[in-house]
Amino acid sequence: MEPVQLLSPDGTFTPDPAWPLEVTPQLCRDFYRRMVLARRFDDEALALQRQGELGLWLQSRGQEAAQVGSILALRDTDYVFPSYREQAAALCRGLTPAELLVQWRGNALSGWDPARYRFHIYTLVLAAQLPHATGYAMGVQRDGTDEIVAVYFGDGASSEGEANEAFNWAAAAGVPLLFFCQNNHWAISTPTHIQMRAPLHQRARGFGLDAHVVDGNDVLAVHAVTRAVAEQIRAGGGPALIEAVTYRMAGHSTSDDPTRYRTASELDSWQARDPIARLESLMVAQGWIDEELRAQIARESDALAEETRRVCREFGPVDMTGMFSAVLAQQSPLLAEERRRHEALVVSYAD
Amino acid sequence: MEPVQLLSPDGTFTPDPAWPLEVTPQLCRDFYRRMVLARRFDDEALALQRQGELGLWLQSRGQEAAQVGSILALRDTDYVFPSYREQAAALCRGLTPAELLVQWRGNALSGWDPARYRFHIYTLVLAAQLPHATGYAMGVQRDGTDEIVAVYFGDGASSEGEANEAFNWAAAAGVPLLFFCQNNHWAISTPTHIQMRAPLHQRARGFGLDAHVVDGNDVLAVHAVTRAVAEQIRAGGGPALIEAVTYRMAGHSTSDDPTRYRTASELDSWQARDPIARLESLMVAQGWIDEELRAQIARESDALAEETRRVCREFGPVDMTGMFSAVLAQQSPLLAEERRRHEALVVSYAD
Amino acid sequence: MPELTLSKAINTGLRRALEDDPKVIVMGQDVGGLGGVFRVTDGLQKDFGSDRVIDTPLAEASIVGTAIGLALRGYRPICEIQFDGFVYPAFSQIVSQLAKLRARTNGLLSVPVVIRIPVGGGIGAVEHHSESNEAYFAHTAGLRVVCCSDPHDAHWMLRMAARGADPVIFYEPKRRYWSKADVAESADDARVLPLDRARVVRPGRDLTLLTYGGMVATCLEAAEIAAEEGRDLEVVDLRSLSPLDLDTITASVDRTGRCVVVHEAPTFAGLGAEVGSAVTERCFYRLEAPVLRVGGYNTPYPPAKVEDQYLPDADRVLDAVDRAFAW
Amino acid sequence: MPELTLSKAINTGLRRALEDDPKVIVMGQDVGGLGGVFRVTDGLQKDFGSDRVIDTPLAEASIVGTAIGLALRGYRPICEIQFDGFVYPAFSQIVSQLAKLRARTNGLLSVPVVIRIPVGGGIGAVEHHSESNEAYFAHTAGLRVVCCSDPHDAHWMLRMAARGADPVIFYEPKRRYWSKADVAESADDARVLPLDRARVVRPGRDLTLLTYGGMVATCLEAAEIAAEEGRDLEVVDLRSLSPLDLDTITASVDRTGRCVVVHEAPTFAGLGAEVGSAVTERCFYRLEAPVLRVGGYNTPYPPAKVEDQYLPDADRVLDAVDRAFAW
Ligand SMILES: Cc1ncc(C[n+]2csc(CCOP(=O)(O)OP(=O)(O)O)c2C)c(N)n1
Ligand SMILES: Cc1ncc(C[n+]2csc(CCOP(=O)(O)OP(=O)(O)O)c2C)c(N)n1
Ligand SMILES: [Mg+2]
Ligand SMILES: [Mg+2]
Repeated sequence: MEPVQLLSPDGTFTPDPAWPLEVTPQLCRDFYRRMVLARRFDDEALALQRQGELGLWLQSRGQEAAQVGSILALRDTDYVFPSYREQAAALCRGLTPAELLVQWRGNALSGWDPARYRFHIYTLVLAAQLPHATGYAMGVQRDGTDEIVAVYFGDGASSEGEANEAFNWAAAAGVPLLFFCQNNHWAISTPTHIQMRAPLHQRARGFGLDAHVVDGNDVLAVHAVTRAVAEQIRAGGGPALIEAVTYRMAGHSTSDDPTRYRTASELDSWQARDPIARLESLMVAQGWIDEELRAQIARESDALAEETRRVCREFGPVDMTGMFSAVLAQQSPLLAEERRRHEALVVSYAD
Repeated sequence: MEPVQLLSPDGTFTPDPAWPLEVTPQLCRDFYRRMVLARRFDDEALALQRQGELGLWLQSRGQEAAQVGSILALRDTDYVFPSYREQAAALCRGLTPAELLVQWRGNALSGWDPARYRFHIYTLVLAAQLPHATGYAMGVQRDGTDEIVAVYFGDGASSEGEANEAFNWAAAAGVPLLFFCQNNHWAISTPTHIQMRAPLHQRARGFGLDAHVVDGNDVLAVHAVTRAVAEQIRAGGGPALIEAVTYRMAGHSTSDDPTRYRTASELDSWQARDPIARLESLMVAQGWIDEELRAQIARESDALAEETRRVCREFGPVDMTGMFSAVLAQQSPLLAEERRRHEALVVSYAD
Repeated sequence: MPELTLSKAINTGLRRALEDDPKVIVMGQDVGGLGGVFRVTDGLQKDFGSDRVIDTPLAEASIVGTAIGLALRGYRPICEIQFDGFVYPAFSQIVSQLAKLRARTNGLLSVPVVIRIPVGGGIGAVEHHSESNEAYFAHTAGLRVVCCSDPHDAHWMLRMAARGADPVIFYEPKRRYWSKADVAESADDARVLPLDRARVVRPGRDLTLLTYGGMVATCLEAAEIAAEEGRDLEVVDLRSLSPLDLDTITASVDRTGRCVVVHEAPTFAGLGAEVGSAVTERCFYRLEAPVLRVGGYNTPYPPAKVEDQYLPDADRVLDAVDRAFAW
Repeated sequence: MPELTLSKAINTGLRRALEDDPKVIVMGQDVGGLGGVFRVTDGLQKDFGSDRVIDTPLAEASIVGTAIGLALRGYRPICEIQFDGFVYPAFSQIVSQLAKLRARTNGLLSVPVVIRIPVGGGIGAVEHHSESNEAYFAHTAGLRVVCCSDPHDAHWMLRMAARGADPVIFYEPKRRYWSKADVAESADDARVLPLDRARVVRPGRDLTLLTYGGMVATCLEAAEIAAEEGRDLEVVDLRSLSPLDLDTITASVDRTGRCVVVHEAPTFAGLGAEVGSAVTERCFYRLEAPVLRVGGYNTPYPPAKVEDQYLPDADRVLDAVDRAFAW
């Protein structure tokens, strides 16, 4: 099965009657702007990590189309479980740079109030969020609303038992859940052929999920497919999986050295399929982008970059105190005692 | 996909060119004899449990064709990982009644030396043996022999993460492994439609396994399919899965009360598809069974039953002492101390 | 309430929880039509429907994982793990997700999931069906770990667990499922204690037996025997294994000066080790002997015919009591 | 051998194990081309091939599960779990299968699987990457649980683990991966101790600090500071967490009369609880103060910027030492 593609790497648009999409200048501008902003944010965060301001950063470079195209196909009220690399999606939901950085700064274990954005905190234990999403969708099912739930994960995570339990459970229970896999070809240094023999969308169909594969660097295709699949789930069609074939253009994280395991030519070939450049080609060809738009997006990017640097510098000091009272709803005597002792120690150091 | 069937419930044989099998009187007599013996053993064990001689018993009634047909399609040198209900298969490998009962008597945690029979001990944690089998097959692969590995499990166990990890891992690693699922329609009180939406053989293909579904109450079909699939694995064709559609004619275990969750008519309909009666119909029609054979098998059954009762009565007393030295290769000081204390207590009670 | 078995007392507790709060969900393997392998959920699916009493697929990680998801959606799942030895596939969900979500979000999220686990041996079961694994969860910050020992407590502890804001590992000593006792009618009854409180079940002056679950009855039996020999043992049912109610515990040991901890689990790095260390820290000058531990031996759980030798019984408890007095 | 970092010492140990025994297999996520996220397996796949140094799929339960299968086939797998917090999906395979197979078969089967786990905090990592979970495995009968603290020990302990008949949980304190020291050339070197032996790393008269892994250096630092104040602390590196070498431990405490246990893990039901209880049982009349415990606080591991407050440091150790002397 070939990935659904509406926009070729050189920017030619070919409609597909199976996946209708009204491609307006406005739609493209919106996607373009969001992808450019996401990349700028990503670059800025990378720079901050290199300057020692963040402990770690996991880039989404290359995966902007997969994230932006998919999350904009959901309603704002649809609850989303991200993995840990979904900055581009998160920005679309309105999360702030501060919220996205604080965890990687090392100041907190998570960054935002999920209820506010209907965007769950990041889950770093691979695949653990898939059963959560399944359970959440069981709740939606019981509530009888027309919300759906979406969960993001990677090709590597799909090898975990919990991922496959979730595929199976969601299918058996018929919950309104969209599994969205960004197959970026790598799990740290491990290529997908070590993870699996058959492609994930094939496996998903085996579980009885409706499954599709899409060119993950083609924001129009991602959007068209996700929109159609999401509406089908919303209409009671049962859970589905979308595999977006994309590429992690950066290292796994700022601790990684991808030159140890992948070739420059592989990276080059994917640079040529850059999701942002591809959409831009279409927009240029169609005359949907001009200097004014570019300048406006550049200004927005600069502002976002500046905000990102500023909030990062402004993070205050943190201490243990909050932890003691966040373990249980009611602090235990042991924790109260530890807290007292901790505070006494802090005071004694100050002396 | 319809299950492969060579022998209809009324005993009519219809060859299938895709699954060639030379159906000789000898072959049928062998299958018949083994299935009858297995059922007699099962009945006897059940009776022993009812008499309080065994703590628990899990019957294989109804699943004799699936087990006998499959294990006889393997070579004796092929290593087998059973689940916990594979008495019929075990007897084919030469395990003794004593070995099969001792664990359920409560005298030991496992019953036999796996190396001797190339039949692993029972695994009671559902699906845990699937990764073991996968790893064992990785070893075979590295040793470069022409052995294959087979692993038995149930429909319920297929929902566990570890089962699915094993399907995926085995497929990706291309190991010589046969997954053999006895889909007996129930996991205790849970019917398969609660476990899964799509049938297991479809799921298996999704993982890139070669997969087949067979009428598990048709010993000829089970044998033909398993033999062909096993030889294909042996020839380097990669791992495969066979789903044998069968029925657990008894309760889950002697602790279970199946009337709480399934209808008498369901049981009746499966009684009509009894694997032993079905083969017998063919043999009767073909004139492959006569009074002499019946009498001989009856004598063998009686002897097996008698041995079963006898060995069960002969199990000696057991004590803790063995446990202390079996925990680690070299007994720790703590265990040595506990053992001393235990022995002193036993002595003090004797006083 | 009339006399109820422990199993029925929990069943009734679940029923009340389902009635009291429409968000309560009971889920697990075979909890529906079958009513669970110990019949603890008997009749609930019939009365509350299969949307609220859910027969799940056979996947423990996802039982806990989907329960977390349901809790995030505002539900209050009470999961059953069929046997103690089958909770391990869910270990990652329990220790990395369930236990931590509150702390990870600085208190923003609560995931009030209750995990019921029939625990321990003494019923002649096959392997993996008699495990005592409370120490793993007690060592995990963010969980409440409780263990009931009689019908009354079982009923009320369950109802409290089902209303609290924290995840609870709720242990049910399976060998006591069929023991009967009176269960208080109302939450106002003086016998209804908070979930995190230990309870003196037998007052005594000479030595404190600290125990829980299936061993409470064993310790009471030992205390009766000791009484005949003129030793007055106090028996404390810990009830809450994490957090521990050290006030009640140390009050007792400060009075008696001697202490033996009794549980079914292997002693090495077991809960008794924590109790021993904590009591010693707090009652150092009062102790006439070290806190002694009586537990299952440090081996895997043995075959059924051997479990009577493996599990602590009154004799083993009294042997430790003797040693404590002889110190 | 020249001075090696802890990471390189283990790397060399793995290399020797692979050379010495053709049945040894190294397996785990990213252990091949990448050489592991901490480079501990650097270069091994290049030299021993991908049949013996295996990049596995991302599935911890199956890493351990297939290793068990390989061991049943006669291989000796040494698995790497990428970070401490990711061992939990393999928990069932470890505690119900790996730990028990010998006992379940009455000694017939051995499954000599080594599971290497980079452990603990102090490297500024994100959540789940700094866990100290040794108590779970120490409480599990049938496993050897060891923790190295310096390059020499790391090298030789690994080689012994790779030759033994038992499953071994092999902890590597990740914050010490880059610390350097001399590694003995041969197994005959007097510094090469059996796997189950504790080691006095600093003799002292006044109080015993019992510790392991990343905290050994911390305790040595505390001992240096205490020495300036005229207190002579003995530091014992436990090395083997299960079984414990109580002979070495009690010999020390019997001499000093005071004892503090230090580890990174939360104290509640942690390994320090076992050590405290066991030491108290054996040295009751010698103890001038209760065994005190210093550990991580009983919360989930905090964010990186807070870990210095969470983890025991020399000050926290010395605070406990002061309390022990003031008792
Ligand atoms: C259970 C678990 N095992 C191991 C890890 C370590 N780890 C973090 S990311 C990663 C690779 C994940 O690859 P993939 O799922 O493809 O996502 P990607 O990073 O490519 O977005 C690994 C092995 C983890 N976080 N969780
Ligand atoms: C991990 C685990 N969870 C739960 C159980 C309890 N249990 C034992 S058998 C069984 C049903 C198994 O059904 P299936 O796999 O279809 O095999 P069958 O008994 O039908 O042969 C259950 C739930 C178990 N043994 N292991
Ligand atoms: Mg990936
Ligand atoms: Mg079944």
